[in-house]
Amino acid sequence: MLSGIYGLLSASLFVVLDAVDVAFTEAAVGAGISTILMLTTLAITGRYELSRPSIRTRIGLLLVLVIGVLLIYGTLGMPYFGMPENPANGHVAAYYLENTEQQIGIPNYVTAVLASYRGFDTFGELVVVFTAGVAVLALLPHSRDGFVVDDMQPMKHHLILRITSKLLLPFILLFALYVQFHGDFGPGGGFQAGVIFAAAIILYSMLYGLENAMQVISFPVIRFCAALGVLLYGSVGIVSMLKGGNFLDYSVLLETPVAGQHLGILLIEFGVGLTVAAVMVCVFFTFTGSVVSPAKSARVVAARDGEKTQGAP
Amino acid sequence: MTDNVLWIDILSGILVLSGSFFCFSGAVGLHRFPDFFTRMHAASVTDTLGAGLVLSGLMLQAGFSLVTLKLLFILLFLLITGPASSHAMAKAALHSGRKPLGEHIRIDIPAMSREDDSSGGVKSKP
Amino acid sequence: MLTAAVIAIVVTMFLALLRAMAGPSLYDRILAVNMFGTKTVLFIAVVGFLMGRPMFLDIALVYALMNFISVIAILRFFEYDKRGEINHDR
Amino acid sequence: MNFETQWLQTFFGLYNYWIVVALMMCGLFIVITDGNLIKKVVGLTIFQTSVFILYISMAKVTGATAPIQIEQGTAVYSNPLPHVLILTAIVVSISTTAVALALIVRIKRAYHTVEEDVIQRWDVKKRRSEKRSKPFHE
Repeated sequence: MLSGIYGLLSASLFVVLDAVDVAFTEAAVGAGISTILMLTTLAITGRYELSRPSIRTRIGLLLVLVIGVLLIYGTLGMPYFGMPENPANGHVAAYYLENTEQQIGIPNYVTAVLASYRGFDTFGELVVVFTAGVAVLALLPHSRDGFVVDDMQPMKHHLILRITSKLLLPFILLFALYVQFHGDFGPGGGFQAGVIFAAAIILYSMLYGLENAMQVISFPVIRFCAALGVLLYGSVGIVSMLKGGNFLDYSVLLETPVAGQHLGILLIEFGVGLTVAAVMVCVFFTFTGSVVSPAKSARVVAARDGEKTQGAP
Repeated sequence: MTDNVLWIDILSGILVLSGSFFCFSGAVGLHRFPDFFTRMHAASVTDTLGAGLVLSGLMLQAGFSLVTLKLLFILLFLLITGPASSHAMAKAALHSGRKPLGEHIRIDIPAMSREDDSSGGVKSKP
Repeated sequence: MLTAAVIAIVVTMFLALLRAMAGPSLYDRILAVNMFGTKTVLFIAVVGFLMGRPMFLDIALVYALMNFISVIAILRFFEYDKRGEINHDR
Repeated sequence: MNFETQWLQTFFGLYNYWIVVALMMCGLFIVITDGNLIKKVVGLTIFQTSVFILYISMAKVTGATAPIQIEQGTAVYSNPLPHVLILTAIVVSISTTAVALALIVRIKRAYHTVEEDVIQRWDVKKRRSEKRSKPFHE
């Protein structure tokens, strides 16, 4: 019905377009986590769908074509692709490119803009991620310290996969840490590292079952970490205010502005990584926890059908 | 000195080109072969071989640096995960009741492992 | 030379994509997706060299990792789904 | 400059937007025609990706390199600002997708289906029966 190939393709497009940081994120998110979440939902809801009346398709096609032609007509007034003097490349972007070296002192411009110049935006995004995690927890049932684990069978018969993955896991975690702390210099940073870390835990829990994964990293700890990351980010901002700067102005954190920026970026990237990883793992656990076993599902369906046949006459 | 560099360039060129040729032949195999198991045999074997060749060609070009190390990691990772995932796929397909084409293939559990071995050992012809 | 390699890899990716769309069975699709992922790893590595900034191999590494994980995920959830298929039959 | 070269110039100047438009329309098409809620979410994801590509392609400067400083010498870099926006947007989009999927799981629990029209039919039926039974209760 669908495949995760889409995320792979769009990420390689981003590499060609020079957006290495974005490609990194898209590779981790689009190809990994979102595919896994979709698949889990499919496992819950079933793969089959009804066929639609074709009139609806035709009307939709017509509408889409009209809008598409209008949009293409609209693009005729847009600036050409790849020109340096395009309006998008003026204004603040040029300022960032010029001043990052003296003001922030890290080579990765994307991280500099993300964590320092636009730190407040990123804080907002992080809060959105956190809120989404809370919303998923609120929507799907779970008991206070974990679930009544009604997990599907871990992949017991895939012995080779289990051994291989166990071999790879420490390296994946190490790689996540590398991405986390190397984000100032190369592509990477808190968002990407968080997703990779989460992917490692998801891999473990897919192969060894939810219960085992929860023994490694328990559910209250995950929720605590999710909140802790946001708290860390916010408190860096508060501390910089107490030290006499603006909210999230790291220059005042240490003696020299550049050192302060380094510390600030390190701390908030850590906060971002913590929250993103925790929210992703938490969402996955909640989803997998609500996959009911075939037997139970069959019971539910049987009960429903019984209800129907009773109600019909 | 320059002679050495030239030789390394030529060698890495040969490796990269032959690697991409194997990739391509794998893709052709993926299209031309009749059923899932033959396709998998084309795809997985050439995947591992092609990736290995291309990456080692790039490694020769990178010289001795962090880039080489990263390439080495990618190569190791692919070498470990590629066969493991194709093994898992073949196993899942076999368990789902799909049978390889052919007249006298007995499907039982020991035969399954032999099946995997033989598909790993034989080189595909493009 | 690198350009030739890139072209070959792109053609390979395209063929794998076709197989993923045409693939008669689920397993053909998974196989094609897996192949596509490996080729993407190679593509990113070679393009990095082609553009003269080969520092971006981290992305390729992440890619290899995510490809592996998503193949496992697909296998896991669809094997499960097969066993539970009775429920969804319409 | 004759007509053909002008056309070609337009094409190579704007093809990125056209790709974006095509993708966007694919997403929109799925969202409005498909009744399966999961497919609707997939459509939304495609729509989102088209917006990502729009931003990233606007940031591209021909001949420039990725916005990570090169040790020696100067270079032209692509615009880092859209990259930042999209980087966070991707992570936010996965979170919102997760919320949407959680809602779908709840809907599946409540209605035992994820087909939009079936759900609507159920709702209508329920409302009718409620209406019918109301005076009865009063």
